[in-house]
Amino acid sequence: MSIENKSFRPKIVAFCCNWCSYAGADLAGSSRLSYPADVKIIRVPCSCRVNPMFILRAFEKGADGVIMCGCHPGDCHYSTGNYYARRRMTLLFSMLDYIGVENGRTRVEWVSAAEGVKFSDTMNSFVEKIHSLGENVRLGDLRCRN
Amino acid sequence: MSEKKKQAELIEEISGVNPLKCMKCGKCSATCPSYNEMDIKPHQFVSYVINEDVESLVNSESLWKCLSCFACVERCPRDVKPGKLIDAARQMVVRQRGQAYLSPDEIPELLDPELPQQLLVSAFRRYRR
Amino acid sequence: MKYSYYPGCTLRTKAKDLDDYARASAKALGFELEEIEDWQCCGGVYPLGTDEIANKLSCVRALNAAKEKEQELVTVCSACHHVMKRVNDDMRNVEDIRTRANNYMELDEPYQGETEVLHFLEVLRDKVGFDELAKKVVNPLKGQKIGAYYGCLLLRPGKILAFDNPENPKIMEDFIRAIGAEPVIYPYRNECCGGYISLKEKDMAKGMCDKITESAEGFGADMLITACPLCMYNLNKSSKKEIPVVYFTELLAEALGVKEACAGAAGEDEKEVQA
Amino acid sequence: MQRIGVFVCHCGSNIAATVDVSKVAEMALMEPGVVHAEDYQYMCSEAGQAKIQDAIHEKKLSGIVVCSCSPRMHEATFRKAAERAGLNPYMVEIANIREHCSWIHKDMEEATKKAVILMRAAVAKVNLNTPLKPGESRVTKRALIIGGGIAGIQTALDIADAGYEVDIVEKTPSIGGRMSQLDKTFPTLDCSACILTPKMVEASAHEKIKIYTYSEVEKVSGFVGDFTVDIRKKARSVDMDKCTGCGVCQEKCPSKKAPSEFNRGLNNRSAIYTPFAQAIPNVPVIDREACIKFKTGKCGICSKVCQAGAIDYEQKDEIITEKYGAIVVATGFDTINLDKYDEYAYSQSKDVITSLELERVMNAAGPTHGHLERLSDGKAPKEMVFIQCVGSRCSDDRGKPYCSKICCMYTAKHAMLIRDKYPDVNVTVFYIDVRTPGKNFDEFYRRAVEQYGVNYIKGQVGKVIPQPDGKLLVQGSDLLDNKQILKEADMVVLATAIEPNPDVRKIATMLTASIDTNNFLTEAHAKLRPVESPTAGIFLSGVCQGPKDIPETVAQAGAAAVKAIGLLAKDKLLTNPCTAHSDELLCNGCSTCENVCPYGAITYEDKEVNDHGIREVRRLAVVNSALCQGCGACTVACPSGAMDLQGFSNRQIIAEVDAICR
Repeated sequence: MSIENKSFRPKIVAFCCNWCSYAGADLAGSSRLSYPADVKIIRVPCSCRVNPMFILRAFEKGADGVIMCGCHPGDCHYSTGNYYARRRMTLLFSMLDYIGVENGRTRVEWVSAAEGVKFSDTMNSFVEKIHSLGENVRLGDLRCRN
Repeated sequence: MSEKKKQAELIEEISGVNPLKCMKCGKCSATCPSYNEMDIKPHQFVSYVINEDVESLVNSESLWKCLSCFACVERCPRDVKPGKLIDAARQMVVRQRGQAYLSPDEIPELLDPELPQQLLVSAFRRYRR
Repeated sequence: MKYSYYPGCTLRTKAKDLDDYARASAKALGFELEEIEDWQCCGGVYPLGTDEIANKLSCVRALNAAKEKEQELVTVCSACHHVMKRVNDDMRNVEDIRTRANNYMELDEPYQGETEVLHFLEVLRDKVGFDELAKKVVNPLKGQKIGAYYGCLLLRPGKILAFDNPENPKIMEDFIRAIGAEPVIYPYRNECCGGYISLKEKDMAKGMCDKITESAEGFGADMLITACPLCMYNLNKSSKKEIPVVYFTELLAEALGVKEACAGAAGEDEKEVQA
Repeated sequence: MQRIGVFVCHCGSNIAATVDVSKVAEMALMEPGVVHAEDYQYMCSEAGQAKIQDAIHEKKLSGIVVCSCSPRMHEATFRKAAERAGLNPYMVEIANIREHCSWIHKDMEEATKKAVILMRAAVAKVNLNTPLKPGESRVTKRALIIGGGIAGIQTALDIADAGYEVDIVEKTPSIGGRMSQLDKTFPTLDCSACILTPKMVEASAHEKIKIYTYSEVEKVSGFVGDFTVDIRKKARSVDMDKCTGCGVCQEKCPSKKAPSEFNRGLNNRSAIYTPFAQAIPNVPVIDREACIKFKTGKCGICSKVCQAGAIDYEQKDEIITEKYGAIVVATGFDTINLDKYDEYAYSQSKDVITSLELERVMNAAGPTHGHLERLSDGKAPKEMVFIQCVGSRCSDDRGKPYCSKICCMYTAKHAMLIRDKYPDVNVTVFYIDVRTPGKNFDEFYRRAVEQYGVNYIKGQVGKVIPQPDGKLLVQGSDLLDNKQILKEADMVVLATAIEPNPDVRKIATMLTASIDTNNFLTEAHAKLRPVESPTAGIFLSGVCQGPKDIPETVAQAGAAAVKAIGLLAKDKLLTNPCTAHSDELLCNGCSTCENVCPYGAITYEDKEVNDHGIREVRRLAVVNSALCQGCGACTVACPSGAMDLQGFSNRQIIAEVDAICR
């Protein structure tokens, strides 16, 4: 699908765990699998390091979407980290939805170090989704806007 | 851009084929049931497009011998689709006014009582605009 | 179960029995084929050029009609099935064609390939089930050695038609087993009969059909079945061999015990047409 | 306030072609704390590193940001460079503007903008970095080899010869792998078993090597130097200690209908079996799926005939847990499934076989006792056709996009051996290209043509057509003659593409080792670290990393051994200092963090604190940094915000978020 509203460039923060998804993103890069430049990756040791506070902060500062990627359930480098992350995010996302940050703006995806294609596909579809939702106005602190 | 290059690009556009994907294995020619009737052989189609010699291609007998049976497309290991390339060349011919391989005048003598409609429609669509 | 049904032009005329037997068998098997209103000819061959839209619209119309009735679309003729399935794939997956076709069509709601296109054989395999079919056979064709002739249109391109393994299909063989006969597997069953080439290059088509019938006979087939009127024409016309070629629906009707009834009806219809 | 230097790498044109590097450097100077910024061709080169070191000295830098490739690639390089210039290595951060930017974007303006933002995030983070000091961890001086083929055996022997303990885990009942199935090897035509069997014996007799056959790796935890691995020893139903390997049980077993894996299913074996005569260990296993005793409860013949009383129907899978310092993956390959290539009639005709099947046919211990004959009717063939590149070099979704590398040579070998042994058999090879880069390889192929009269035809085959009389008609191209040819053949041999063992994906996941889209394990660097996985402590041996012939496999196996030895030779490794720590003044001793820690690294102590003048004894969380692996689970679980992670602190990550959303 082509992106119709070219002028809207969303801000998208992607938290990637060091062991799987960050390596998956590297593989997407070395395989030259493109996805929009709107996605910026922050490396964390594990998906369980992602504090809900970071996600709220991102929306406060004007992010239009936040995606968190980790190792597949059962494959966590630290055994169980992604299970905690999954439960935390389920709660957080439903709360965010309740206060008006639609579920489409937040996503959890499991991407292994071998899944460069999945990483790029995920990012492409996420950006597309954010495009369909448009700019995020809820939670944004107007004082943060340039 | 030269006329020759334009024509080659037109063929690539109509067919949606990237001739550079071909690795010259010859599996298309090994597969083609019309091979012996063709003057330019299926594996050569891509070279004619790459060498921008569309003129030879559109004047070739092969255009009218291809069955669109898709055996070459199915078996091509590089996803090149030589059958689509030859169809694009055929399209370039029949889309020009008066350039058809089948004229209404010659139809009556080709008919017989068993002949299914399907044959006429199919031939019309492949041979005429 | 009701399906939208697209017979196609040859099944209205030269291949009337292919159609009649299909309808009668469907009835006997407990599903209904509802003919789409005002359908138009599919064109016989799929327009390969990426820039061709107008030639695909008759199919889009039929596909959309099925969508509006929320039915799957059933075809019998191999050529119609081929064209219909590929146009539907375009509407599903090729954005440019989808947009432009919808611009022409001006439908209430754009058509995006929602309809499932099923060949009659696929209905037998996936909906009825060959085991079920076998149970409903009243007149098993015991002892007959039948070769399935697939041709190209049902099988290729394999990714889009998704009908069966394009190099080693088995749906027709399973069908032959279900109606009580013995399938004969021969290597030329998925090679081209010559298709539309037989209009002008009769010898070429003949040569191809000779290979097919020779191979089938060599492996012991007494009869060939096909789903395509053009394949049948070519095989009958061009071959020097004596092997009979029949539509698969005829054998189905025979096995289900409804052949006699519709043979009469077919005869009457033909009279009407002639009158 | 930090004094930060920003260094932007061109990476030749890898970055500079899509990112305006000087613009990134220019923009960096506007960031708070940045006192120095420059761009350079190759930051990772010695000259590049010198630039960083010079700047540290001259500009008295306290923090470094390198905008370059992935930190998985060169973070360690730059940290070491900084350390040599007297800066704490953890004051270095990497902005990944290659894998995450220049390689995936085409538009220069867009990519440059993104690179600037990634640089800003790194600068924001480094502003909050603090010097960290790594701890130490011990190295378990034992290696694990996964896979007991020639690659695994060679690696094991080399490591063991250096004096370290090695365990081999092999899935099948015997070590030996693919090489044990081969008849002769190119380009010298020596008998495969004759050169492999001594190695197998050497490995099994080596005092430092322990072999677990019929076993699989079940679970891997830990990290470089200190892996803990669960190995499942599948129930063999035969007591390894009691069995004498006499073979009577196999002779007497009444169930003889199971397809022989070793002979590629071309003949059958008994339910109790050793895969081949020279199997190591020479102890059979009972295939419970095929065994009558296991299926019906009746039979028990093997138990009756076993003089040693070794048969044990009650045996259960056993899981043992072992510790290793290094792990070598040597899982090898298989040929691809030919279901999608039915135009070659592989499933339709018994006389169409793969090259690996031909190896078994040609082998004296194979299903035809080494006689070249058609598998359909046992007749000797007169015309043989070989088809090359079946499933290799395919960009459609049927085959593999890569060249399988070994097929040209083994096809020449087969053609030559057949012409030598059966001079009346005509051999034709359909090829696309003949690829023979290797010592004495092209000479070998030319010998097949010139000396043995093998007929090479340039062109692929379109279809193999079985004929009613049992012959095969091969319809192919002769591109040089510009002809379509129909060739009658008695047998057709397909040079089938090879692919990594299907289990490798599961194993890679357990090891968190990267794997590519073709399921080959990824090396840490394609050129310079070809036998190491990017995951520390994991090494690659043999075809699991890419297609290879035997000499290359053995060479790589040795290289992997050397790398593993290099690790095992160390007594201690520096540990990751990015561990959790608790702020005593914020901790309320609630135990939440203890519950989520997978390593048991958190304990509680009663400790006196001075909270703004109030002195009291409180129950406080204490992190054992030797056990903490730095996942950060506790930091998020902590309700009072006392727990934080060094190197990835809350403030640092928030600073990155802010920089990205700015």
